[in-house]
Amino acid sequence: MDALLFMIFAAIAVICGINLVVQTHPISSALSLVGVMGALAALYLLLGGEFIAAAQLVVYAGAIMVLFVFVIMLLNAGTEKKLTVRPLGKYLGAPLLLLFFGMMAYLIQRILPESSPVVFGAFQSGTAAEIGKSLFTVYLLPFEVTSVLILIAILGAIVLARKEVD
Amino acid sequence: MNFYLLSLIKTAIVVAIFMHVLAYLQWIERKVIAHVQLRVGPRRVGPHGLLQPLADVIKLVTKEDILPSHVNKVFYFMAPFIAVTFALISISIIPFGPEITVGGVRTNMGLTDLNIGVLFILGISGLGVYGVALAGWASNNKYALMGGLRSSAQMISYELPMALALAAPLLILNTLSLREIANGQAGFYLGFIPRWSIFQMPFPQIFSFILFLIAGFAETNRVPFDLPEAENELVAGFHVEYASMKFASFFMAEYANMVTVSCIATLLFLGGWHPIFPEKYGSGLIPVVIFAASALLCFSHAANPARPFDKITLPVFGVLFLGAAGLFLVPPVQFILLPLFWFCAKVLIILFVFIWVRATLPRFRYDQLMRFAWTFMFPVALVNLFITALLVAVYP
Amino acid sequence: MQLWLIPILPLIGFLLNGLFGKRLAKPVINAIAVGSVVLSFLWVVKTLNALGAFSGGLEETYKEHYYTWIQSGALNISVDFAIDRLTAVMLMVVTGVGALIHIYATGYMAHEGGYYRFFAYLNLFMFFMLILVLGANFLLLFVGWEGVGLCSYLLIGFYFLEKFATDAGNKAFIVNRIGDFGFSLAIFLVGFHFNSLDFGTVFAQIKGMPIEASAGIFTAISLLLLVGATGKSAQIPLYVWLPDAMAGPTPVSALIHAATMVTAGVYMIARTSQIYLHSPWALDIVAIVGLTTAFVAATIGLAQNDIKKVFAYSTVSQLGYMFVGLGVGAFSAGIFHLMTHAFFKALLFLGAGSVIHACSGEQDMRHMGGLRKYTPITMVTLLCGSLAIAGFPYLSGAASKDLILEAAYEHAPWMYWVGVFTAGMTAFYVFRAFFLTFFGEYKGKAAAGHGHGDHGHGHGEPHESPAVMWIPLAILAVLSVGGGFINIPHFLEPIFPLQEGEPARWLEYVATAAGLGGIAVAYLFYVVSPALPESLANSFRGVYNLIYNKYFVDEFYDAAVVEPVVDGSRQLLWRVGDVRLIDGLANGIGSTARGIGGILRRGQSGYIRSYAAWVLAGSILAIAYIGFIGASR
Amino acid sequence: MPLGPLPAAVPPSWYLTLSAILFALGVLGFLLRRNIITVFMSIELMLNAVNLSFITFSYMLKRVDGHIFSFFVMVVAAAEAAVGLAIILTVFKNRQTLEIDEVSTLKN
Repeated sequence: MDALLFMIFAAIAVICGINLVVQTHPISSALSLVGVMGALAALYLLLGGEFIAAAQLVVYAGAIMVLFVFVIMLLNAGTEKKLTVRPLGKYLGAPLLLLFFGMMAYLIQRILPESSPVVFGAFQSGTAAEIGKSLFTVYLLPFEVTSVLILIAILGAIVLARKEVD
Repeated sequence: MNFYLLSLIKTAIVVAIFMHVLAYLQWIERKVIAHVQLRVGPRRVGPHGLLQPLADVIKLVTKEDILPSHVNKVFYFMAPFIAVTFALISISIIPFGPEITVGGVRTNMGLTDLNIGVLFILGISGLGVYGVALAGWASNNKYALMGGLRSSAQMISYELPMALALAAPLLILNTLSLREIANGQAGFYLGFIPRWSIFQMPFPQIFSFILFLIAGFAETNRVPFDLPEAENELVAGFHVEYASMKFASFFMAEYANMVTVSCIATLLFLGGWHPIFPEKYGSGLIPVVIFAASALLCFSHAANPARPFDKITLPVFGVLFLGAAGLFLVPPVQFILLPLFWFCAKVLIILFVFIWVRATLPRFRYDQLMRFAWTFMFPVALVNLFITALLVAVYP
Repeated sequence: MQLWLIPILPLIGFLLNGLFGKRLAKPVINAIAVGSVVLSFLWVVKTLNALGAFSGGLEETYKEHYYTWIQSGALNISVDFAIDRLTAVMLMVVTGVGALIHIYATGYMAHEGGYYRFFAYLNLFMFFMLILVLGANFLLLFVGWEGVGLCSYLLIGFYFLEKFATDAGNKAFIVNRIGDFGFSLAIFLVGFHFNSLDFGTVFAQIKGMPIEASAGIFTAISLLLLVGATGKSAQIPLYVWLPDAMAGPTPVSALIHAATMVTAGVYMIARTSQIYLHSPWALDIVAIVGLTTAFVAATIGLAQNDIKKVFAYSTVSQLGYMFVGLGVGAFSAGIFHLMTHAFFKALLFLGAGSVIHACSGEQDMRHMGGLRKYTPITMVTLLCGSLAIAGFPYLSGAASKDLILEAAYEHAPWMYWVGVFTAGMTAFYVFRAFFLTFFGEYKGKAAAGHGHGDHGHGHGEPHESPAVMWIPLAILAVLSVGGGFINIPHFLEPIFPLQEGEPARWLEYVATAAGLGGIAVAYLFYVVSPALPESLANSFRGVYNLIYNKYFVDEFYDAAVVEPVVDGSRQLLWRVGDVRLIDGLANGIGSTARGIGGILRRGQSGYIRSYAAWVLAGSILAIAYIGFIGASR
Repeated sequence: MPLGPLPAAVPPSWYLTLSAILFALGVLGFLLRRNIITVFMSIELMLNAVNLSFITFSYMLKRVDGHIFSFFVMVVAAAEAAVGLAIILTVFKNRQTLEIDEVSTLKN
């Protein structure tokens, strides 16, 4: 069952990811990204990260991507012009990428050849309570710092998006 | 019994009931608004227009499905489905009652129960935006686009106070699973004040309840926050280009969202399926009384009918009501029906408030809407959350 | 015992006045400035009383530790204050005289601009001076040392609109730098050799060591300290700044450049007497420096016409006396003289200030005269001061000076004779000033007002100073008359044991006679027959000019030191060093960077994704390294 | 990886491989796309891929820290999105284009 679910959601994720890249219209890319996020949320659930899964839905799919869609609509961004691959992108980027991915995959398979399979419910400490505990004890300082970061981000966004920016 | 089979059965039941509820919710709304406005409302189709929803459905299905030439096909088709899907998903984790045993099968009323129910609801409701936004954008029509933009902005803005308002009772109840939340509100103070969140110590969540309701209005694009479909500015907003079943599914989505919000409010603030006063004071007889009273009403009306066929219909209803009242007295089903009754009663009351408000209040202006969200709702929700946290910390 | 309160109170005063003074009313400023100092004086009295300093207690050093300031390796410098009898004397002098002068200043500065600034600086000075006195280790002493230097700079240049004032300030500061250089070297040596800067520990270590016959580490340290002392206490060769320092307001001259700061050098040498006692050679040098300074300054004093200049040179020579005292090993006598000198010299300066005030800012004695009619109180007080400094029997000056001279005689008779002669000259020029100012008839012009002297009310008639000014004068007069009966040497015995043996009486008589003789000559010259000095000056024109122009020391320094330095820096450092070397270097680096950048620029297509491709390449290398090479290790 | 009959459960390495694939896709998008917003979204995709591996490692090590990290990643992503989109808005306002290559004022 777990394997099946993994397969389904992994397939969704990959397909949506590819779609993100190949679609010419930003909004299609945005929606496919939302699809990836949804699939990932499901995978998080399989890995026992229920809180992160929910956060993924709420923060990423529910807020960030909505913001993207909103901006795309606002700017009414049309489809891209014919996708011109620059020489660098063609002759350097793609091969490098393949190399990169190949190495990653190889290393992953080599470093952990047969580790115990992932079964749902084997990892119990992904609950909101657990995360909250370590967030407010061990990781208190980073947590507070992120709050400051967000504050700064808000200020920056406001400053940038004001009318009289020129 | 097999888990999958059981789930299938439950799903079937819930979906069947839920669809009718949605359909009839619209009838109720029309009736109520009509009476608020001193009209009679639909009454041609069937007795008291009871078959009106059926007629509407037939109409909508059989209508021509116009496909404008200038729309973005994919998203134009996708939008209503997204909307209705995400509207219906959330119902799947809502418990309608306690655990029960039917024919040796022990199950809980409700499709499933997540440890992170509340977060899940939030996430899904967040996703609901896409339906509206996409519809607005795909229609390739400036009114629709305005509607879409408005709704996405509005939903993002009101999601914050909503989440904050939800967080406050969670601090007291100390769980995210809706079932445990409901159970956490069982029992009574001094034997008669229910332990519902809106009464619960150390800090009654009445404020967060109100905040949540307001945010809920906004999230479901209901009056006074129905700017995405402001008829008199945007024609019909995001679904101006939609017809027949697609249009209907937007409608369904809206009502489904209403129901969901009402259910969440009931579960988080009004103590779910727990009665308003203890059994030992006879709270179990309330439904019986209500149904019996309505039956009597029907009979009395049937005695001197306003219309000829009332002589037939009203007694039928009377009998039905009596049957219902009797049903609540039969022990083997009582323990199923009582919680269900309480739950539905609360949900219906909140739904009535929805309709009532729609019948009374005018629409906000867009800037007012935003200012209200950010300068009133948000700070108040924060303060409320802060006070709750403080009190919970002081009196654990 | 809360020693920290003593310096902190003036600091608070400084902060209040310095920050808010502009907005405060004069009475408030006065209250803050004077109040803070008076309070710290009272606190000093209370503390000393509690420590039993007035009742024969305080044999041991009382020390308070506050916190560790610098902690590096073995060296551990902490902020702590200490009180022993020496400190007690200094505290009394500093806070007591300081308080009086503050009170006086409120009257003297009444019509000046930058009123709050003045008092802020003054309070700051008190703070640093007290730190200097209280500090229980070299570094803290040095902090105070530099602080008072700063304040003196600020206050000399108080009338910063006038060039001569700012120049004088700079001169004082720069000359002091030389001294401070020596001092800091000395501190380094101490820290290096005893790896501690705390007085107690250092001196404890030294006690055991043998007295070095020939030059050694002690000599080095003490000579370097002496350099510092000469800078701060205006001894030859670094005395030149003090006369110019008179450009500052008179209370400043009285407080900083007569009573307290300039005696810091004396205090410092007395404080480090342990080191000096282990190096007789250095002590001799101290004595000789002091003696020459005393003599030279006295001679210069003979021919000055600016009343403040006269007193400035007398200060220098009196400081010379103190150094003699220290140098011949009579530390207690030196400190004693420090105290008495603080009394009568402060008195003299304040009196001079009062006179200047009376003459609406006139400082040249040739334009005064006959003031005894107008300013009787000032005259009387000034008379006390003059008699005291002239060594009139039983007055404070006599008491301390005679002790020094006797010690000098014990050490080397010729020193005694020079000292006596100097005493005679001192008496002469002080009374010259006195007679010129108060006898004869008034030669001032109406409504004179040069420099800072513009006291607003510009009427020609000289006038007596207000009470706030003459009351401190009176108190100081009493002190300088009776100060000699405070037996400081006895009080300091636990620190500086006295030599046994009663010195021959005739020494005193000779010294006194010299003083009286000086007075008599002055009377003859400037009261009986005022024409005499003219003719005398004419007949000894050469000598007179030499003295009148202060031995051309300033000119000599200009030629020998200042000019070369300026030219050197202009020609060598600027033209060659800066322009050629440094700029050339910078430009070279810049151009090289530009060249390299030109090459690297080809990699910068300006397209984000090409950068991304580079990043990707780099990450691939990193992964390859970590994954394959790193894993194989 | 051993293909063939599907096992009951997959090893974590598959999750990691999936994350690698997604990351590579993100890089690809970054390299190929020209629309600023799409490029931005490719970055988000990469972030998500990283999150997935965080969660997987967290599962393997039976520790919650990975979740915390991905939580922080989300927070940072949110902040980044806010600022980045504001920037994009400004860019569009000033030069009516979203083509990433046409925004090259810094060049020469």
